[in-house]
Amino acid sequence: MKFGTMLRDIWGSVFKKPATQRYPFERLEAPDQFRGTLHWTPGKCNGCCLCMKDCPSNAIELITIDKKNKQFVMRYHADRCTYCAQCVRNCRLECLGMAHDEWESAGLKREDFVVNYGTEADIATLLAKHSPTDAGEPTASGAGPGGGSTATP
Amino acid sequence: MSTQTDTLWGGALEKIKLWARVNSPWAIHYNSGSCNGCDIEIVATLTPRYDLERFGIKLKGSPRHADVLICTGPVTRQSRDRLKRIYEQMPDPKFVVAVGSCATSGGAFQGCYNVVGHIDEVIPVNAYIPGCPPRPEAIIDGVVKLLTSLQAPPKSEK
Amino acid sequence: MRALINLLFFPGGLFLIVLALAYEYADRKLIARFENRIGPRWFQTLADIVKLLVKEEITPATAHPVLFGVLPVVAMSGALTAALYVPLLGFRPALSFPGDLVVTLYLLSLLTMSIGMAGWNSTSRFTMVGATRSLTQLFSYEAPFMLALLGPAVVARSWQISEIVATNKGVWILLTQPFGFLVALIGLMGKLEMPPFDAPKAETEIVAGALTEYSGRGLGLFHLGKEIELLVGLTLIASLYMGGIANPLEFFVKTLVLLGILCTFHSILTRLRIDQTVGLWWRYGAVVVLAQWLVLIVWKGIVA
Amino acid sequence: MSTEIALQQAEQLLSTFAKGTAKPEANRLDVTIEGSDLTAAATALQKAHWGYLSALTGVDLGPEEGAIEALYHFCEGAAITTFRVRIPRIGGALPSLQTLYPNAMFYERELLEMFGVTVTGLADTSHLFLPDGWPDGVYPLLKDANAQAAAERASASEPPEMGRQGDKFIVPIGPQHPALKEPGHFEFGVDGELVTSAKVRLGYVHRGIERATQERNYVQNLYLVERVCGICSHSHANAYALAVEKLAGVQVTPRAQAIREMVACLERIHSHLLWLGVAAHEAGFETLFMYSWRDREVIMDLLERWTGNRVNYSANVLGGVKFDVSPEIAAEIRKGMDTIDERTRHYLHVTMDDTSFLQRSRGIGTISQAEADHLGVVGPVARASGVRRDIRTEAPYGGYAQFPVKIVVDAAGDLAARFKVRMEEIFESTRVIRAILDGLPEGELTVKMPRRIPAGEAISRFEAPRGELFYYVKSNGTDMPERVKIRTPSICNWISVLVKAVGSQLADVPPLLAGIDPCFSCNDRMITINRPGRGGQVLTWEDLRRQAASHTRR
Repeated sequence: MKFGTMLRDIWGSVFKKPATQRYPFERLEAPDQFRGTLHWTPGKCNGCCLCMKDCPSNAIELITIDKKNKQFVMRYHADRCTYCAQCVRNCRLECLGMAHDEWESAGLKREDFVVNYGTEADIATLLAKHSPTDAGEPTASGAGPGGGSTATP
Repeated sequence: MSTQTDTLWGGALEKIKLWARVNSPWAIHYNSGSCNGCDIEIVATLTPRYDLERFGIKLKGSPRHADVLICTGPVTRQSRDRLKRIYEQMPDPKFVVAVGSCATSGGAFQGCYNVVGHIDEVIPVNAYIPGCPPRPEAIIDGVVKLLTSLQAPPKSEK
Repeated sequence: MRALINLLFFPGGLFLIVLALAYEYADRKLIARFENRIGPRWFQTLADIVKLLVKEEITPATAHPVLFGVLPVVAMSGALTAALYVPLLGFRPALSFPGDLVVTLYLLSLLTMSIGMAGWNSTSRFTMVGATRSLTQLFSYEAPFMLALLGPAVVARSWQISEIVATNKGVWILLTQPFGFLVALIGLMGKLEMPPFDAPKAETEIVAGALTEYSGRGLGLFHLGKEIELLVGLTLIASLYMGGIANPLEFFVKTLVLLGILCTFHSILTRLRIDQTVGLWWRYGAVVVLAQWLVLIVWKGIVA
Repeated sequence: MSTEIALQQAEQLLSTFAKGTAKPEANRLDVTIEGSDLTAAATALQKAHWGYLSALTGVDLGPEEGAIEALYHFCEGAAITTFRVRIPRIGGALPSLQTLYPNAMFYERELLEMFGVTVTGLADTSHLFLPDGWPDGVYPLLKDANAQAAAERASASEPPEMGRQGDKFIVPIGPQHPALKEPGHFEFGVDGELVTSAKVRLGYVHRGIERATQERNYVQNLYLVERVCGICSHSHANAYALAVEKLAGVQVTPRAQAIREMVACLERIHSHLLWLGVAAHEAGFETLFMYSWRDREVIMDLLERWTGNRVNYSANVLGGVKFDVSPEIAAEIRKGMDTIDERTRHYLHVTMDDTSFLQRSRGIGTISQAEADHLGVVGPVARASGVRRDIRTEAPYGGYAQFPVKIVVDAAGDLAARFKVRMEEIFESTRVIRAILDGLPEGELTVKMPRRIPAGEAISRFEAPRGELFYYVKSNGTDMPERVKIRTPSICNWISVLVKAVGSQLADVPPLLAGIDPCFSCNDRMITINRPGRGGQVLTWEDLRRQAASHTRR
């Protein structure tokens, strides 16, 4: 008969600091390796679409504005993304990267998760082409200024 | 005069109600077809490292006791009815949080024949937490965002 | 008028509720610290209760609606009434008469009976199993618990709480009747369905037991009733076994120490199956208390 | 028994039935058998105690061939004997092996649902994976089946729940369980507190992954199968990668193999600690749950720092691994292992010595060695019953040849023994991790993989934390597989719960369920969410209600 094998644990804990992290009051950084939101840098991309091809969840759409001048817009569906980083591996031109510090991506609207990456002009062209009421087309899309910006979801 | 006090009382009562609601969100968790990844992270948020009880969140067994329905995974055909039923069994006011990429959009399971789709094709969702799976911190962040949004309008109805 | 004040504010009603919530908070916080986490905020229990009281109440179609609504009130009022007979905070009980100890114990059982009936009335299979378990457990711990609490009464030759306390003034009966004390304390845990005696509401087996179908107000009242019962039980044991309660300070020290012991038991033990609970009480609890009674009576007969 | 001898023996045993034999790999024997000889052939193996039925794969050869091939995989150590049985595509029938191998019941019901093969002698032919109301005559794994359209037609309504069956009271536990096919909805008939019957319904989390793999390319599938189960994500991805690499004839570098093994070991530790917590929670020991999960965070932190995600590590790519071991991370892992060792020793003490805990685990759900062998259970459940079944030692794959593990067995066979086996496997895993860190081979991380995989078929067996994981991959030369068969470990172990639950206390059922660790993070959830609906109740509880009403009237 033996009882209370955890007695020392519990009373010890009373006099120790709790193991609890105080998030969200104190933000702790995710490790550098962490696979967070995907980012795309325009300019280098040659439109090979390998990222799109191997994406297990259709999270990436590479929309060609002008193939010759290497003008593309990448539409990224953060809500579909499985954060596996296969696209990052596939991209030989290193246009893609996953931000290790962007993981607080919760939102109240699903539309907010769709982000357009690209130069401002390209995004504007794209939006002009498609009617803004297009399904899944967020108003927040072109929000970020300049290339490679995120509309933080 | 009396109407004025009435509204004053009513306003105070509303405030108290809202305060209690925001500070005591009891949750129920339903997995409608997830891979388990999000589920273990949800359970992890209850454990000492993250401790959701700091926000008054308790995981309850019965939908009758719960205010927040935490859903994971895409909705499979077999569990669609169950999900709806659980949602209906919850007393008002109730909120739904979809955790994980599959729950918000179908994720990697889009197009599987036995998957109906994401959670908000079946029941209304109040907050989405993408990630595969989201870190426990991200889940806390999502819940806090939901609670904050409840506080934002003075009178929140559903 | 005085009675009304007694009932509504002090020591009944409002005051009692606030104190009960504070004790629940202490309970939850201590458990959280035992588990190495921060635990709830100080107003958590209040928020829980207020939220439950303002939430929608769903009555199952198969349940008797009146019974469904009345049972929580009965449970709650039983606990509230019981509180009038015990020396809360060390003050003289609001009501007192010869034999009030027995009445208090029965009033405390009212809660469990209501829960059992509520479970039966809800007619869901989980509430049904929960109700059966609640009542089975009631029948197993009730007798030993009662016998244990009557131990000090035998010594004092009175059934009146204030009388017992006065007679045994300054004497810590837990030293002379350690088994009775232990049985009473563990009996209180059984009464409150605290782990390891939480088989009637074992979440992993039967969801929330008898109260599975309750939402909102009903659940809130049952919940509150339970917290008050915890308070009353602690006061009762402290005053009978720990040399009475003379002032608020003594009250807090003694009851909180008892609460600490309860929480420790709660944290280091695994849930008992219902058959193990029954076995424990009848095989050990009852026998130990009865043996102690025998010794007491013989000793009393020889000495006095 | 060495692999060659075992295969020779099997060949001998089956010589009378074999219409043709082949040896696709050193450890495999393919025997072509007529459907009518199936029972006799299986009996021959069974009588000689040659292995156990590991999996049953159905392969549709297409409308042109007009045939379905049913592959019965029997495993003995590293040796695999496969019965190839050809049956017509429409109206095909096979005899059931249920009486010989109790587990066959699940496999055969799957064959029935997915391919429309009639299995004669099967006791229960109700839906196991597909939703209730699935249209008749649509079999999702047939190549020309339009499963999507059929699914749209499926009236996904659950059957009314049974409240009472005669005098029995039905307590449901379920309905969901998160892995590919492992969700279970259990119905336990109880008499008072005693369980008198048990029934399982899977399929609440059936998503159709096997079909989906045929519509995605090999790379996408790697991530899809990783999401079969979030707890053994690495096991699934690794097992799949092993099979595909075998098909492509690619040899992964020793360094990549060692890293894979390390991730697998970390996963095993995290899974076992998780299980410890959940099992403790099921038994009602909240403190142990909280503490074991607190210490599990050590592993989760390591995994997140190293791989970039806490659960779906995505460590594998086809042909290697994604990341290397840096000296910093190696030092951290070593430190973490020390903590884990120390804490696990404490938990072993708690689970093995605490009377209050033992009274809920000792002597509960005891499976004898013979019974375990017969039921075909795998993983820690089998090892806790003294069955030496561990793919890592029987058929070392990947890095396990270079960094071997020792098998952990216990003879007791009860719940307590399963605790012991799992705790001791944690020690074994930390030891192996240290050994790998000490002797990490040099080399590249990845090898070039072709996008199109040469035609052929491959089997890979992998010891996941829960037991043997079985992958069968068939390729047709394109960049999409023709057939991927996944047999998860839990499906082998369900049967033990069904058998053991009957006659035990209702309160012992959750720990019993937990005992097999059915991808468990959510088993408590799976119980809690399951509340009878009001609608169903009114119907099924009619007589009970009447009884209750008359009771109060009196």
